[in-house]
Amino acid sequence: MILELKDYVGDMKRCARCSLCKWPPLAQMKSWRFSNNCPSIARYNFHSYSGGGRMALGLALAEGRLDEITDELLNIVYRCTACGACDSSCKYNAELEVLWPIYSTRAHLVGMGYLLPEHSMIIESLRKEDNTMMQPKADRGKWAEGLDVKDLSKGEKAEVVYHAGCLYCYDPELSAIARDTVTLLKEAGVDVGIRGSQETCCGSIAFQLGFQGEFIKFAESNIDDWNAAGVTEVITSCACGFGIMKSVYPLLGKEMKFKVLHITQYLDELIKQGKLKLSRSLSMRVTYHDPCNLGRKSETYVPWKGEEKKVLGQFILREPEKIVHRGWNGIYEPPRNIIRSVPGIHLVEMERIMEYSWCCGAGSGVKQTMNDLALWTASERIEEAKSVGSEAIITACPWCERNFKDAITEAGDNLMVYDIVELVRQAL
Amino acid sequence: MQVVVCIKQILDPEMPRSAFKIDSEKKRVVPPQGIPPVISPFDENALEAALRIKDEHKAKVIALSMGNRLSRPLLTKALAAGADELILLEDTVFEYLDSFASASVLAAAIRKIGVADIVFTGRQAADWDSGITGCAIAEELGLPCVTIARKVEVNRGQMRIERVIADGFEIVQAPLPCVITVDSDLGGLRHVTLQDLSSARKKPLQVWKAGDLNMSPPPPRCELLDLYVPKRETVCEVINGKTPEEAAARLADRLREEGFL
Amino acid sequence: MALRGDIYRLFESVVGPENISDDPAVLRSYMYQPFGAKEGVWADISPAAVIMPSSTEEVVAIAKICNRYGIVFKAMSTGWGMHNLPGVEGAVSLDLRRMNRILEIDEKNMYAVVEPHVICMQLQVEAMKKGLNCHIIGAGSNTSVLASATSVVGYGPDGLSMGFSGRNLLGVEWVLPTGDVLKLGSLGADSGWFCGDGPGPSLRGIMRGWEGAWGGLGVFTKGAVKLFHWNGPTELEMKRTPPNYVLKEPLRFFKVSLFSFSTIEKLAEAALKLGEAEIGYFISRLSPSFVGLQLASGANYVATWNTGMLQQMLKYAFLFVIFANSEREFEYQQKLLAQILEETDGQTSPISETKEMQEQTSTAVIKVDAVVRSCFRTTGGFNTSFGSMDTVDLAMNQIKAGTELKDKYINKGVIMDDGGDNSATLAFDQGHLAYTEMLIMYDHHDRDSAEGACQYLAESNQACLDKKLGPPIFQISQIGKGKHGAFGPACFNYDSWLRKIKGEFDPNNTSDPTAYASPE
Amino acid sequence: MMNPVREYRKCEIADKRQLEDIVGADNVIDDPTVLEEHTHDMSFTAGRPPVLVVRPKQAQQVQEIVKWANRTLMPLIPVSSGPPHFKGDTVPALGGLIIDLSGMKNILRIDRRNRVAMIEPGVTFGALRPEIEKHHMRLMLPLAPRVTKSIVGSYLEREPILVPKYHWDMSDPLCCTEVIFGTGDMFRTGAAAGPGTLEEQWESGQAQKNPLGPGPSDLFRVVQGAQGTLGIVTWATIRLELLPSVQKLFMVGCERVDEIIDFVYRLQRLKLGDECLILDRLNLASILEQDAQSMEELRSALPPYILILVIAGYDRFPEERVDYQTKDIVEIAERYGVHPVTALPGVDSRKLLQALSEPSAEPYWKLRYKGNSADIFFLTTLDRCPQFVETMGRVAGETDFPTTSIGTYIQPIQQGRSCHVEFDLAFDPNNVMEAARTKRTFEQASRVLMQEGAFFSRPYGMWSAMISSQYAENVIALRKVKRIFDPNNVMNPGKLYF
Repeated sequence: MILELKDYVGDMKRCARCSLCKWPPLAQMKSWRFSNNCPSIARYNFHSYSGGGRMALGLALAEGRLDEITDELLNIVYRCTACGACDSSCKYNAELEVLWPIYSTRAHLVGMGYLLPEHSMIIESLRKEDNTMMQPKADRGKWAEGLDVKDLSKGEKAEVVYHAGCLYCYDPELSAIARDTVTLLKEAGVDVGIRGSQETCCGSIAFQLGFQGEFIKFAESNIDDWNAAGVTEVITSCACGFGIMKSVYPLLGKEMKFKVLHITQYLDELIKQGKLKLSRSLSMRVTYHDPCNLGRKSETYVPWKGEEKKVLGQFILREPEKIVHRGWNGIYEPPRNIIRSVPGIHLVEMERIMEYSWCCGAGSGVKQTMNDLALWTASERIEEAKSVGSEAIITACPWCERNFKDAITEAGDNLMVYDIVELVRQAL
Repeated sequence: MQVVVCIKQILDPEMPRSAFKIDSEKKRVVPPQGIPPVISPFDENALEAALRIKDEHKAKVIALSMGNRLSRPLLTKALAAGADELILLEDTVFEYLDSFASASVLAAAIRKIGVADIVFTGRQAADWDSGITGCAIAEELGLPCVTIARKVEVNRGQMRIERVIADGFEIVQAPLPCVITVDSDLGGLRHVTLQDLSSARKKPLQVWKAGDLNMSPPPPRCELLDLYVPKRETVCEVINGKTPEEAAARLADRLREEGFL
Repeated sequence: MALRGDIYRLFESVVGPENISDDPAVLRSYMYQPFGAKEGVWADISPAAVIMPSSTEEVVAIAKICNRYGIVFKAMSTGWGMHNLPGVEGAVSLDLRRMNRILEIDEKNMYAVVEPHVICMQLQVEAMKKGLNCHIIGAGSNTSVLASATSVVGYGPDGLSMGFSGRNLLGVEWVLPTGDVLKLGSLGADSGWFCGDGPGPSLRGIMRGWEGAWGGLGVFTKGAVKLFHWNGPTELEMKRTPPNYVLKEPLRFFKVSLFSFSTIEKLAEAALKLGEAEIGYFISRLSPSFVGLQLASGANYVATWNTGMLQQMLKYAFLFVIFANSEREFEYQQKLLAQILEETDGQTSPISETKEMQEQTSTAVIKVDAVVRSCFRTTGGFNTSFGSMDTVDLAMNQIKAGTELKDKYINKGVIMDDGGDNSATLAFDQGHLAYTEMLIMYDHHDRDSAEGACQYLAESNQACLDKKLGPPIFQISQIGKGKHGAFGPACFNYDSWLRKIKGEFDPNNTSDPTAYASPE
Repeated sequence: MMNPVREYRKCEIADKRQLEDIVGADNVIDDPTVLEEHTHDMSFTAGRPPVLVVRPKQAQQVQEIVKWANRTLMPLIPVSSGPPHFKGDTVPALGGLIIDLSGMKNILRIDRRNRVAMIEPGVTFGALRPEIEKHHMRLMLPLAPRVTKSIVGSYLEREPILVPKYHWDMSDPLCCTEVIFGTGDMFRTGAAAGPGTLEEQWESGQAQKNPLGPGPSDLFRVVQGAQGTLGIVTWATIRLELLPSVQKLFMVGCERVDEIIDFVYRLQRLKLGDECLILDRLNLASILEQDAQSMEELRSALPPYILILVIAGYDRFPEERVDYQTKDIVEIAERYGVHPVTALPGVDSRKLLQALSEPSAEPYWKLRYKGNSADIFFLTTLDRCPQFVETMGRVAGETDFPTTSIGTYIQPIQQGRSCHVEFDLAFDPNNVMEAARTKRTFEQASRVLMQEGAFFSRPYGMWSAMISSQYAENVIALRKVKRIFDPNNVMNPGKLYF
């Protein structure tokens, strides 16, 4: 099993409670207004709702010091988008895992049967319908109806499989983007196929909510299916799917005979190769929102297994040396390259970007089950986008897009939201 | 009418194989992290049976579960599905009991409840699959017991039960009160919505400890000698043939050779 | 000890249900604190509830309820350290996180008015937009500006040019333990925030002293702190250089150097001379261990340490930073620096001239963002000792005494071998005052180590008494009861005056007396 | 809870005997002429004659006197400076004993290494300055203090010093004190508190430099500004600075104060220059000239306001320091459209530099123009100075006080965060009408200035009453402080809010 709370006792014990997890990396802070990095502590304020607070609770659970599992404990654990900002902010100083103890705490609670009913519903939908949207399995392929594309589930063969993901499949407003994506790929001459109604969830939400048993089933079956389909590349335009496939799938120990790419990487390459020519000018001042799962959470996680040795008296030396990912190697440049290659567009950066990007608020089931938190988090980002004079916010994940759109509608705002694929389609 | 349903919290029998771990020293299954426990599926059938009775008659359904560190979010599902009350028999001494001890605790609780026209249990728990507890409860309470029911009806103070047998079913009639163990053929537990879950929060939930029952569980009557995961060895042999028919014929020969046919 | 339901509801009516909790999970997370001198990370005493007021009015209302019902309260800002927790059962914690506004930056008169939860980094980035900078304490820019100015110590190595938090304080709004609001100095006269003293005797005199009342005398809800000129760009651009973020462009008229000396006396001499020459932006002793940990991963550090190179190069060293306002000034300062180094045989350490070190240290001295890396990363547990402030010579004698004592514990293996002399800090107020702390790292989950650290701290405090080295920074660590009992008798019984002050200003002993004193 | 109220108490023979036992017969004075001298000062404060003047020579004697006063409830009025006094704080409100500390004039220690001196309260600026200079250091002076002014007294009153960059905190340059509280308890503040005797502390490298503490108390801060109502300081340590080896004087003349404010802000912000102050022409003339006649002459040649700025060079590359600062300042001045000059017509630069670095020659400069001066002083920020200057002029117009008799002094303090503003109303004390008009002007201007936000941080005389109502919470708090340190209210009763 991947998520075991006991594996993180060392990290949790060495949390300095310094609160670095509550801010962007200090040297990167640019203003008071946007000086939070964690939606959860920013919204709920109790220390418990921070990376450090959750480490403290995880440790208490692991050491059996918390007997009573209260609703508030579940709130603390789950009112968090698992965006990983705390983790990046901690690691430049302390080299501790923060996000994985949060996942593991969830898995621990799930194992004890402490779940939020709302989450059980999502998992039930996953079990029964292979998606997290509580929609019938049979409708999964509907988004691609009428689209002239190979269907690998019907035995057709293609070099590349496009994995649309639950949200693109079922959200009628967004599935046009999935169609656009396939069209774009085909126009660029890519031999692409889909899995139609046989496509299943990537398991990301199950993993993030701590239902790792469910996650493993989906991840293993996806790997098996893609291996069996003989594709060389899996492309997805869902950052959540990409993140989990890149960072966690490899931990299952199954051979993956394919490369996982996010659509932005692929398009960036196609544009560079001249296979896609963006010629239409879009005169717009835009900003780019880094989806957590495309950015800091897309680095392949390397669990540390080894021995903690004491040297120099009390110095705790990890042998072998721990590999520390700070989220610095996420997919940051490809989407920006694409935006910059659109004629007439002016890309301005927000204050919190890349590995210390502010989350959109949708992640980790929050959008489906705690929409109030999701919308509040999004509204903070919208404020930030507006503060740099941006007319539109570009993102590369359907969850971010859905959530921003909902928040803008709710606020009656006029900021535009585009997926990067939409932008490219418009610029062709 | 008052109906009691015994529901058991068990480890998910459908967990990925890699997650199934045994502590061979303690002879126990290690609860996996990240895989929630479930209500034993046959017990869900039993609950459904009770709810169907409730649908037809004005019955009060009391769900009863026993163990240590029971999962409230899991077991309140019974309330969400329609049970009127949930009683948790929760105590450290209630952990790791054998079927007979379990039955005596459950029976004590049913006695404490006072009135139980029907007691439902699953035909067996999906973890140990012993299938003893229901009958043993009946024994303890001195009630008639009908096992492996696929359909239950209350008719003029009598139970009419369709009972699964190897080649079909038989119809049994029993007086009230009685104990009935339920089979999956009865049908799955009804769908529970989020609204049901939130309204379940308002229903009564009681926790009884051993002291509340004025008892301590009797010593085990079964001894667990060993617990291990059987080693599975698979040898794969590919049988070829020029035509599908030839391959099939060869396969049949091979299977006969091994004594499978 | 749980709070009575009716009292809980009174608090709730003040802050709203979202901002109060007595849930065991919430309380648990508040009880986690890594740098107590004891085994483990959990405080013994749980607050009865955590309350998050958002305004002075709410703090007042809470204090009044506490007085009426005999509930002890204890306020915290960022909450780092055991001393933030109540030391008595049944007390409520006031988490001031929601009071986090920068109310004003007066560019001309060079001060900022802040609420308790504004951290140094927030103030710095906003101040820099106006060409100003703020003093940041050695613990890092993740700490509250107001807390170090009103409540706890307040030294930072940029104090060479930007003073000491406790002396940088101007007007203050102070909710007394009784719930009465006191506005000190010019603030009380509606004249502005520019002065915290008078009219007549200065009530700052009973407010914090040298080390602060640690939350034992009410709550400071707003305060004005001095800002200083910043000659750099209004926004500092960073780049990633593992393990840290460093300045993308070097600053103009800015130079950092590590100087090493043959003896500790020469180091002291140089610090004194630099101080009175009125040059420099920042000065701090940096131990070999501190520097090494800044630069390397754990394994790298151990390997480097074992070569002995760090210890040899940085035995008696300090980091000195010039940050001038003009080229002329820059040259003048460098000229003085060179002269003083010549007189004291100071050598520029070769490692300080590397590009990496220049980038790292320039960022670290401005942002003070990497303290955890050197202090907590190695063992998890950290504490500090000695730390009385007066002269450079006193600092040197504290270093000598501290090193000797630490060696004993290092030899026992109960604290980390950081070379013994792991002292940070040096002169400030342009050389008029000086300060040092002896850092120790230990494993607070290891009984022997935790007990060893505790013994060391007790013994170091005793050494301060025996060797007349001034009262230490953290007397009997942070949790001690009767905190001032040990040093009171040696210092004109100041503890008895604290008790009198407490008696007059907190007759019901409502503001947690643990780290301060109880009424007489 | 009420604080005790003291009343006039006669001196019995036994009282005198007991005091003679403490300080010796020579040091207990009941000569009516001496007592009479203490019933008034140069201010408008009225008082009652003291019953005795005692002159302790040691801290222990002071302590015994205070304990005695607590037993007998005899009011005590500590005085450390020689006359003339100006602020009324040493005029007994209820008689009592004058504790004349001027005889405690030992310079206990001068420490060049740590730039600090330890002195008794009777040590005057005049006496200490040469001693300090021998060690190549200098004292931080207020503007031309009178030669008899006690340094400890001045610093305890938070008088502003001339070099704002050395004024980090309002309490500077005062460091540690030894104080006998009104209870009769001896205490040492700051690092001096211990552990260890002074000698032991010196041995461990200390120099009683850190004013803060011990622990969470800064009791020196409550004694400071208390006008002798909480305790008596028997020695203090003070910060010293290096003695300049070169000094260069700049002046900027202007018609209105607002023309130079931004320039001063910039200099303070960059910590450029040393002494920095603004005088109007009357005050500048008063400092430079001895008699009214020459003052009038000089004044007529001067611009209305003059910014005075000194750049110093010390031990290391002094010329270079002056040079770079001069160049930087000149550049900045250009940006702000002001023109620093090294000489103004009629102003002898050397004389002015000298006047800034030593006590006033006799007669004291504030007395030179008309024989007396009623000073209104308060704190504010530099940007508000022009407004207050205008207000002062307006009130003077209303009360027919000649604006030509108002001297103005603006002293940036706290490194430029605030400033001391002083209006010196010169008048002829022998002219009853003029004195009455001055008093009226003084009172009205004080009131109006306060209403407009002037902060009377050192509330002497009538100001204390003005403030009491405005600072109700602070006054309540201060009365608590008083109960702690002087529960019997024997220390200078009737002053401040007590």
